[in-house]
Amino acid sequence: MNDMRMPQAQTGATLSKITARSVQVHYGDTHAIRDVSVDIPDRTVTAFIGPSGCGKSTFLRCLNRMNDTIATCRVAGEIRLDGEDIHDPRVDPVQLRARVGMVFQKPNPFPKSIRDNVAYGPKLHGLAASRAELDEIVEKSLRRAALWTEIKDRLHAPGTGLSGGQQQRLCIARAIATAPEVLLMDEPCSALDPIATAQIEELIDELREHFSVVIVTHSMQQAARVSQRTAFFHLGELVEYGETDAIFTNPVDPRTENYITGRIG
Amino acid sequence: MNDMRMPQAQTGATLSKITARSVQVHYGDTHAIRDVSVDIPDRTVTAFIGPSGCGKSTFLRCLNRMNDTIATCRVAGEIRLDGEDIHDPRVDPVQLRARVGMVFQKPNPFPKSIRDNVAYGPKLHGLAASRAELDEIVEKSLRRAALWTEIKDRLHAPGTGLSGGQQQRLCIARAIATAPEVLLMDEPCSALDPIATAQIEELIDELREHFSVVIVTHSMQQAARVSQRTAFFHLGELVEYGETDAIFTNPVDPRTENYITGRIG
Amino acid sequence: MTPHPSLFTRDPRTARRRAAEARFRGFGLAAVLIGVAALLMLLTSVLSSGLGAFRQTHVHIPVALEASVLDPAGTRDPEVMRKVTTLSYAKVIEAALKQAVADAGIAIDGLTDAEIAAMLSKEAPAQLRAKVLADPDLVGRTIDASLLANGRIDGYLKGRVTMDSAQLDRNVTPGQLLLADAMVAGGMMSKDFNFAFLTAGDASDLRPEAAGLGVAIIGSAYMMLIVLGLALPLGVATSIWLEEFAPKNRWTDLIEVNIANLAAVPSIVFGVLGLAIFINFAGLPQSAPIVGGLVLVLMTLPTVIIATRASLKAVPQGIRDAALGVGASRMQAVFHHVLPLAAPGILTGAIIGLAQALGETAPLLLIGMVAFVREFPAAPPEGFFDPASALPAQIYNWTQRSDPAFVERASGAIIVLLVFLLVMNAAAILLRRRFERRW
Amino acid sequence: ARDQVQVAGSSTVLPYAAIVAEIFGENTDFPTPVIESGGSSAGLKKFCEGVGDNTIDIANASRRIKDSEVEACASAGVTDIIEVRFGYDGIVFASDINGEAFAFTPEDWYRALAAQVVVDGELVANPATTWDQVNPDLPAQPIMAFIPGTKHGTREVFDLNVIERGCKDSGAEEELAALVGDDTGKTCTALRTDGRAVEIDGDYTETLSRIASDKDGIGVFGLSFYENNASKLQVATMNGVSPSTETIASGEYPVSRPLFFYVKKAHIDAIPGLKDYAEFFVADDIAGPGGPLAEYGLVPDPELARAQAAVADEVTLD
Amino acid sequence: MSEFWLFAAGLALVACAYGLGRARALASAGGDIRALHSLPGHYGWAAVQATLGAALAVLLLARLAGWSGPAVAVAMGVAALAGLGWSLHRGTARFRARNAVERGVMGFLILASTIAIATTAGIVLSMLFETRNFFALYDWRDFFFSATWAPQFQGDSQLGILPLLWGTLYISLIALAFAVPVGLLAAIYLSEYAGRRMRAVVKPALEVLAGIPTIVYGLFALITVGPLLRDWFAQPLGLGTSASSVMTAGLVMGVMLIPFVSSLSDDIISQVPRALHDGASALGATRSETIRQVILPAALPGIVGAVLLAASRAIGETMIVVLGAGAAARLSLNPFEAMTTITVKIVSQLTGDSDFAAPETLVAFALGLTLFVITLALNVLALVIVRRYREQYE
Ligand SMILES: Nc1ncnc2c1ncn2[C@@H]1O[C@H](COP(=O)(O)OP(=O)(O)OP(=O)(O)O)[C@@H](O)[C@H]1O
Ligand SMILES: Nc1ncnc2c1ncn2[C@@H]1O[C@H](COP(=O)(O)OP(=O)(O)OP(=O)(O)O)[C@@H](O)[C@H]1O
Ligand SMILES: [Mg+2]
Ligand SMILES: [Mg+2]
Ligand SMILES: O=P([O-])([O-])[O-]
Repeated sequence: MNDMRMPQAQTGATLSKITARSVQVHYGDTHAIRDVSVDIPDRTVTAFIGPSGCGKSTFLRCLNRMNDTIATCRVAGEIRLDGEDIHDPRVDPVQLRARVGMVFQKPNPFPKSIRDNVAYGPKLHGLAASRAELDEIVEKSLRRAALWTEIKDRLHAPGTGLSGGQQQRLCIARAIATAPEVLLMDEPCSALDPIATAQIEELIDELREHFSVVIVTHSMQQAARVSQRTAFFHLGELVEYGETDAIFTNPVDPRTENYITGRIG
Repeated sequence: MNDMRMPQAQTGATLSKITARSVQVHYGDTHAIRDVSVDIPDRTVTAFIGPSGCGKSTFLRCLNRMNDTIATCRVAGEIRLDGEDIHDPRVDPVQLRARVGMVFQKPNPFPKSIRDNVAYGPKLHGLAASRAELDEIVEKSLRRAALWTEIKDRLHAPGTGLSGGQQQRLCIARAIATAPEVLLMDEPCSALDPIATAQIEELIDELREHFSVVIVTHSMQQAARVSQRTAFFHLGELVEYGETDAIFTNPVDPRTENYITGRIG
Repeated sequence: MTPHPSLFTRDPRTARRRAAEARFRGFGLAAVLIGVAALLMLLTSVLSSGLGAFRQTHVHIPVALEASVLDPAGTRDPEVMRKVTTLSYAKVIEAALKQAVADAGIAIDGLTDAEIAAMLSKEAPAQLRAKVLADPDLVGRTIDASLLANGRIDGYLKGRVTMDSAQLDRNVTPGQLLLADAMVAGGMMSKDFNFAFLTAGDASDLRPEAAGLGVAIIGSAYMMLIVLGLALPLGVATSIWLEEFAPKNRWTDLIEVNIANLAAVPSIVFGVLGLAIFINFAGLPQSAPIVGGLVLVLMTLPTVIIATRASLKAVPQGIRDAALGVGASRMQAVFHHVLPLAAPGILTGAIIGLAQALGETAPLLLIGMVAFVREFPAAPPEGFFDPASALPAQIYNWTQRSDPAFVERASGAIIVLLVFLLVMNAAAILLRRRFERRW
Repeated sequence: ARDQVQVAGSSTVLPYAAIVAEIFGENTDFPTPVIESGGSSAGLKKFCEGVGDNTIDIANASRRIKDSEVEACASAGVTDIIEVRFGYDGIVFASDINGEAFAFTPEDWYRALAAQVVVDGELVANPATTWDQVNPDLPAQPIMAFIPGTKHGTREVFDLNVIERGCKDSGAEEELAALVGDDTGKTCTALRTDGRAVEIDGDYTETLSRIASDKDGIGVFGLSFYENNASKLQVATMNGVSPSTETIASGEYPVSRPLFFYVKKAHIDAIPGLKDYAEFFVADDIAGPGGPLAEYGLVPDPELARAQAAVADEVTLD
Repeated sequence: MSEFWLFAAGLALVACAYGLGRARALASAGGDIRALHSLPGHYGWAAVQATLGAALAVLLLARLAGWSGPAVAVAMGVAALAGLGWSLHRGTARFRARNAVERGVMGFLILASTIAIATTAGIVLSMLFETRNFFALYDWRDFFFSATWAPQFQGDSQLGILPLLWGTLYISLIALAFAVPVGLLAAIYLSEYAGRRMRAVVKPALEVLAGIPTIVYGLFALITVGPLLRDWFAQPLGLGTSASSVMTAGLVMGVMLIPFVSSLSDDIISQVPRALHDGASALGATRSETIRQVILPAALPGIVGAVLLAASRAIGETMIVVLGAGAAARLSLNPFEAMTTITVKIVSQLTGDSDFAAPETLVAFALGLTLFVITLALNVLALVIVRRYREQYE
């Protein structure tokens, strides 16, 4: 029931970038994700929706193995990136995370300057040959995250001294600066005003040309605007997954319908 | 221009709960709030809107002197609660904060159990005469914050192990448990799904019967739904302040109009 | 778009970074191992040379307590019998030992009476005297006494003294060693657990076999009570004020630097200060645990303060904000939320500070606690003002003694000190583990 | 009021004082006195802190009290001081038991350790590296001397009775006088700093450990210390005399120092047992030949009777 | 025994005060704690404070006036009761008990802080006076600029601080060069890599290193490390034949200092919020990169504190230096030569055999004061550097 595999044909031209099979996640005794199988296509924006606490963040964190860092968290099941099992012992989570970037639900800038926050990833992966190139990457990332104009005079001010929404955009800039193939974004616009939200949505759309984006959002409108595919989670289960239009106009599962129409939460 | 005082008559039956006069806030060299004067009526929901980084949180934190804790932050101007200057040396900020509660933009639960998080305030202020009474307050607060059903079996689990939205609601529960006269809420629904948001909005409406609520929000719809008065901030200035209906249907300042219609951010 | 490299093959850069990671981790492990290896090495050397101190050679012989010698007045009144000195008891014991040796049919060529008598410790008469004075009715009877053997004989049984070294040694002869062998064979001499090492007072160079740590243990315990009771609260209070309440200005900077600098003041200077303030100015007595404790408090304060401040600094601001936001006062925010989170660091400061205080000798040198003390201090609080020694002072003292038997005892004392330290810190270590739980 | 005698001072005197205190405590109704070590100077300083319960009653010293110290005492109100000399401490030279035997003269030590020596009428840095270069009769063993550091009073005795004497005996003093003028004393006692004369700031046990880790070393010890460790050390003769309580008492063996204790007269009435302890200390049974102190290695004072009289009559320094 | 009973009576009175203060407040509020300004416990503590405060004030007064004896105890008792009575009088529901208690606690915090200042003042004063005496007897230029340290009993000593200063810096530097990397790496390993169980065992174990008496380290240096370094390094390299050396003392001291760096740093590193970790790992940083580039900078002030503490111990240590590096004051670059430190000479001159008014003894105070000033300068420097760094990063 939680199985939402896609026959290759169904996804059209795009291939599955990530395939998850019977993923189970436990936090100690809490069963947070129950047997979720899902295929996330390449060059597509996939939205995860569902009531608060249903396991969206947890599942998202499975995709780049960020749950490894939580001691009580146990993940079972199979997740493949480009067909390769990410839990294979040969896989280096570092390499995986370089390819699958992430923006966290709570903005977590480093206690460094704004510039250093953004430059950190590119430096790590040797993406800039020179200082000038690095500066360019920093500027470009900040521009794309719609933060540049606000902070271009304070590049050396600490990133922790920004407003909530600014921190959120800083974290987006930091994530895209490393040019990941898949970008996982956990409510990236929750602290943003409509204009900034629109700019980030534009960015997401732009990213889709080359990359996959998975976005968790509570805004049905946002999901409808930016995503091609939508997954609806409820109480740790993946209830429905399909083309965004279909989900919003013609949900199969009554729970999906109830959620979309605002009847369950 | 930033002066948005209300002649008493204009507010109808309600009195000004909080009056701010020429408030200026600096963070080091950054001038974050420029000469803001505003009257916040009693038993009303006031919404602060404005683009990210415009100073909403900063101004909100002025109202219960939370900015005292930031070393670089300097606040000038006069703020009165029930006509009493909150910066008067005779004023105990502790008492002030007991009367003016706050929900922060970033959820910050204590690293304690969920129950202890909510029970902390009531214990502090001696609101419960017995353990049973305390348990009652905890349950009631969690119910009102729409969290009870989800976590009633995990009351002794750590509050930091909750999902983003759950943490946010926990912080709301914690704040209302002390029954403050004024409740400052900094984007309290940013991580919540529509249902949970509706429940919190209901709560806010309920609170309005006895208390004042000031809410920062990025959602124009939310502002329109829950608030009676709306203030629009831009680049540290208070651009426009008035009845919510008026602001949304008939803004005076072109910047307000541009923001509401999605043209500036 | 270029096809993505497989996750299963490491790209060269990641491989390099992984190697760096492995190296770094290796360095970390190596560092831990270096520390642990050094500890094991030190512990082995201390244990191997010190465990012997916990066993002591005793001579078990029947002793006839001549009434005519021990209670010439015949009153059986301890007050009167006190007049009889250890010299008389020594004679009684000598006779008993000679008798016992003869009875056992042991005959060693060329062994003089004096040499036979010297098989026993000079403490033995005192032991017997104490026993008789405690129970005067023993006089006139023959009792089975267990008497301390001389330190060299004890050393022989422990392998420190050999026939060869006895040849050269002025204090023992090979004949005595042969007698010791015979007595061991005859069941008259054996090594037993050395309770006296933990309970007796110090002894002079003439009787190393009788030296014990009782007074030093009590002295150290008293001082640690004072240090724990004062340094921890004062240190934590100072840190809280500086970190949470004090305005951040020149003055507080000055105080901060000052405290850090106090840590660098050689410990003996605290002794100079203690002598000047506590003894000469305040008129407290010499050699007393109260003065030692207070000096150590001053010496430990900086350690506790530095550790506590560092930990308080590391508590995220959000916690304080959250508490203030529900109407807690700053004081309440600190005591309810910040302190518990900083507790591990505070406890580490306490552990290290106490370790330092427990092991420090130099300041005690100037306030009279590096001393020969045999009388036990009274129970607290009066006992805080009585002369006492301290474990590190005793160790320092014993390492300077000329009799080689003290080498073993000094190492034994170090073992006791370490056990003392572990017992004292156990609570802090356990508590720290609890607080270390990450939520 | 305090009911326990408190003593502080010389670490050389400490073992003797401890032996006395132990027997005193055992056989009298007084509590065992508390004996601090820490050095003669430190002890005298405490002694001169003043009169009263929280000051000490007796200072042990391995040297005579100096005039400046008497003055300091007086200015703090400590005026009546009873001086008691109860014996001597012999200073011996000893090396590893399994090494070569040595027969020294002060001259050998001077030639081996002087910083500068006169060679062909010129002052040059001491070139000697082995003992046989100093004196052909000595073994060809590298020079490595563990001498007391400048904190120890023993060093003063060593400087005066060995080095300066050697300087005189060898005739170097006159040669030096010709070269450097009046300042011969200082040039005589300046010791080499190239690592062959190792100063020991610790105590005799440290010297013993150093010899254990460097078998070529020759160390300076107190007689009692040597006697307790005779199975590890062999002692060298000085001027052909082997050190023993007898040869030192007779003055044949040249290197020794007197041992004193000083009693605060003002305390005698206030502190129970103070006078008894002092009398007990110098009693023939204790400090005389054959007594426990001599057994431990003290060289009994030939004029012990004078000490006994001084205590009995409470004779103070003038 | 009477002292004991007095103490017990005091405790009982305090307990009473707490109970009465609390009860009085509750009674005035009709048993409803909501009607109170503060929590009932605050009223109790306020009463305790008033009681104790009155008694201690009397004690202080008596001390200053030089009175003693049972009269003082009685006066204290009376004052305590008066204090209690007054606090009960004012302790009604409207009384701001929490504020009063917090003022009291704050007073205690400030008082505690002044102890550190008073100690410093005491140390400086106790050394200043004797230092002045020293410089009256000995030329300060010779003290500060002479390269010879050679005290003599006959007087006429050369007391130049330079060789001692050099030895102090050299030995401390070697000790820190060993202890800081080892301690820091150990801290990182324990907090980031090691399992809970390993950490629970190893951390206290390493702390034992701080508790081993320094004489053990000294003997370890003298008997084991010294000859080892001489036979394996100094002699083959032609750097001398001395078993005591700066290197020996430095390394052994380094071992002792490991826990100072490791335990304190470990606590600070563990306190860095998890979110920072996650932020870096999500960018594809390895653990070591996260630690070096994000965690360590965030934990830096605490780590600097730990290192300063270790440095302080290194500077203040005697026994290891005496046994490991010897007592010879020498200016040399060769780490395999014997040298000594200021602290060692402070101890030896202070406990030595020269007359206590002689420059040879008084020099200890001048050495102490100089060392104090130098370490003060080092601490100021450290503070300035940390501030600069923090400005950049926060
Ligand atoms: N602690 C601080 N130190 C320095 N500057 C700060 C600090 N906090 C906020 N600022 C700056 O002050 C301005 C106002 O910030 P504020 O947090 O009030 O914005 P906001 O309106 O709440 O924005 P958002 O909707 O993004 O939360 C911003 O430019 C921000 O960068
Ligand atoms: N670290 C943790 N320890 C224990 N339980 C956790 C932890 N993190 C999340 N959970 C629980 O797992 C469930 C799923 O949490 P998750 O964070 O995935 O929810 P979410 O869908 O992201 O919700 P939200 O929209 O509120 O962020 C919740 O019930 C939550 O309480
Ligand atoms: Mg989430
Ligand atoms: Mg904000
Ligand atoms: O401790 P001394 O004074 O005898 O060297």
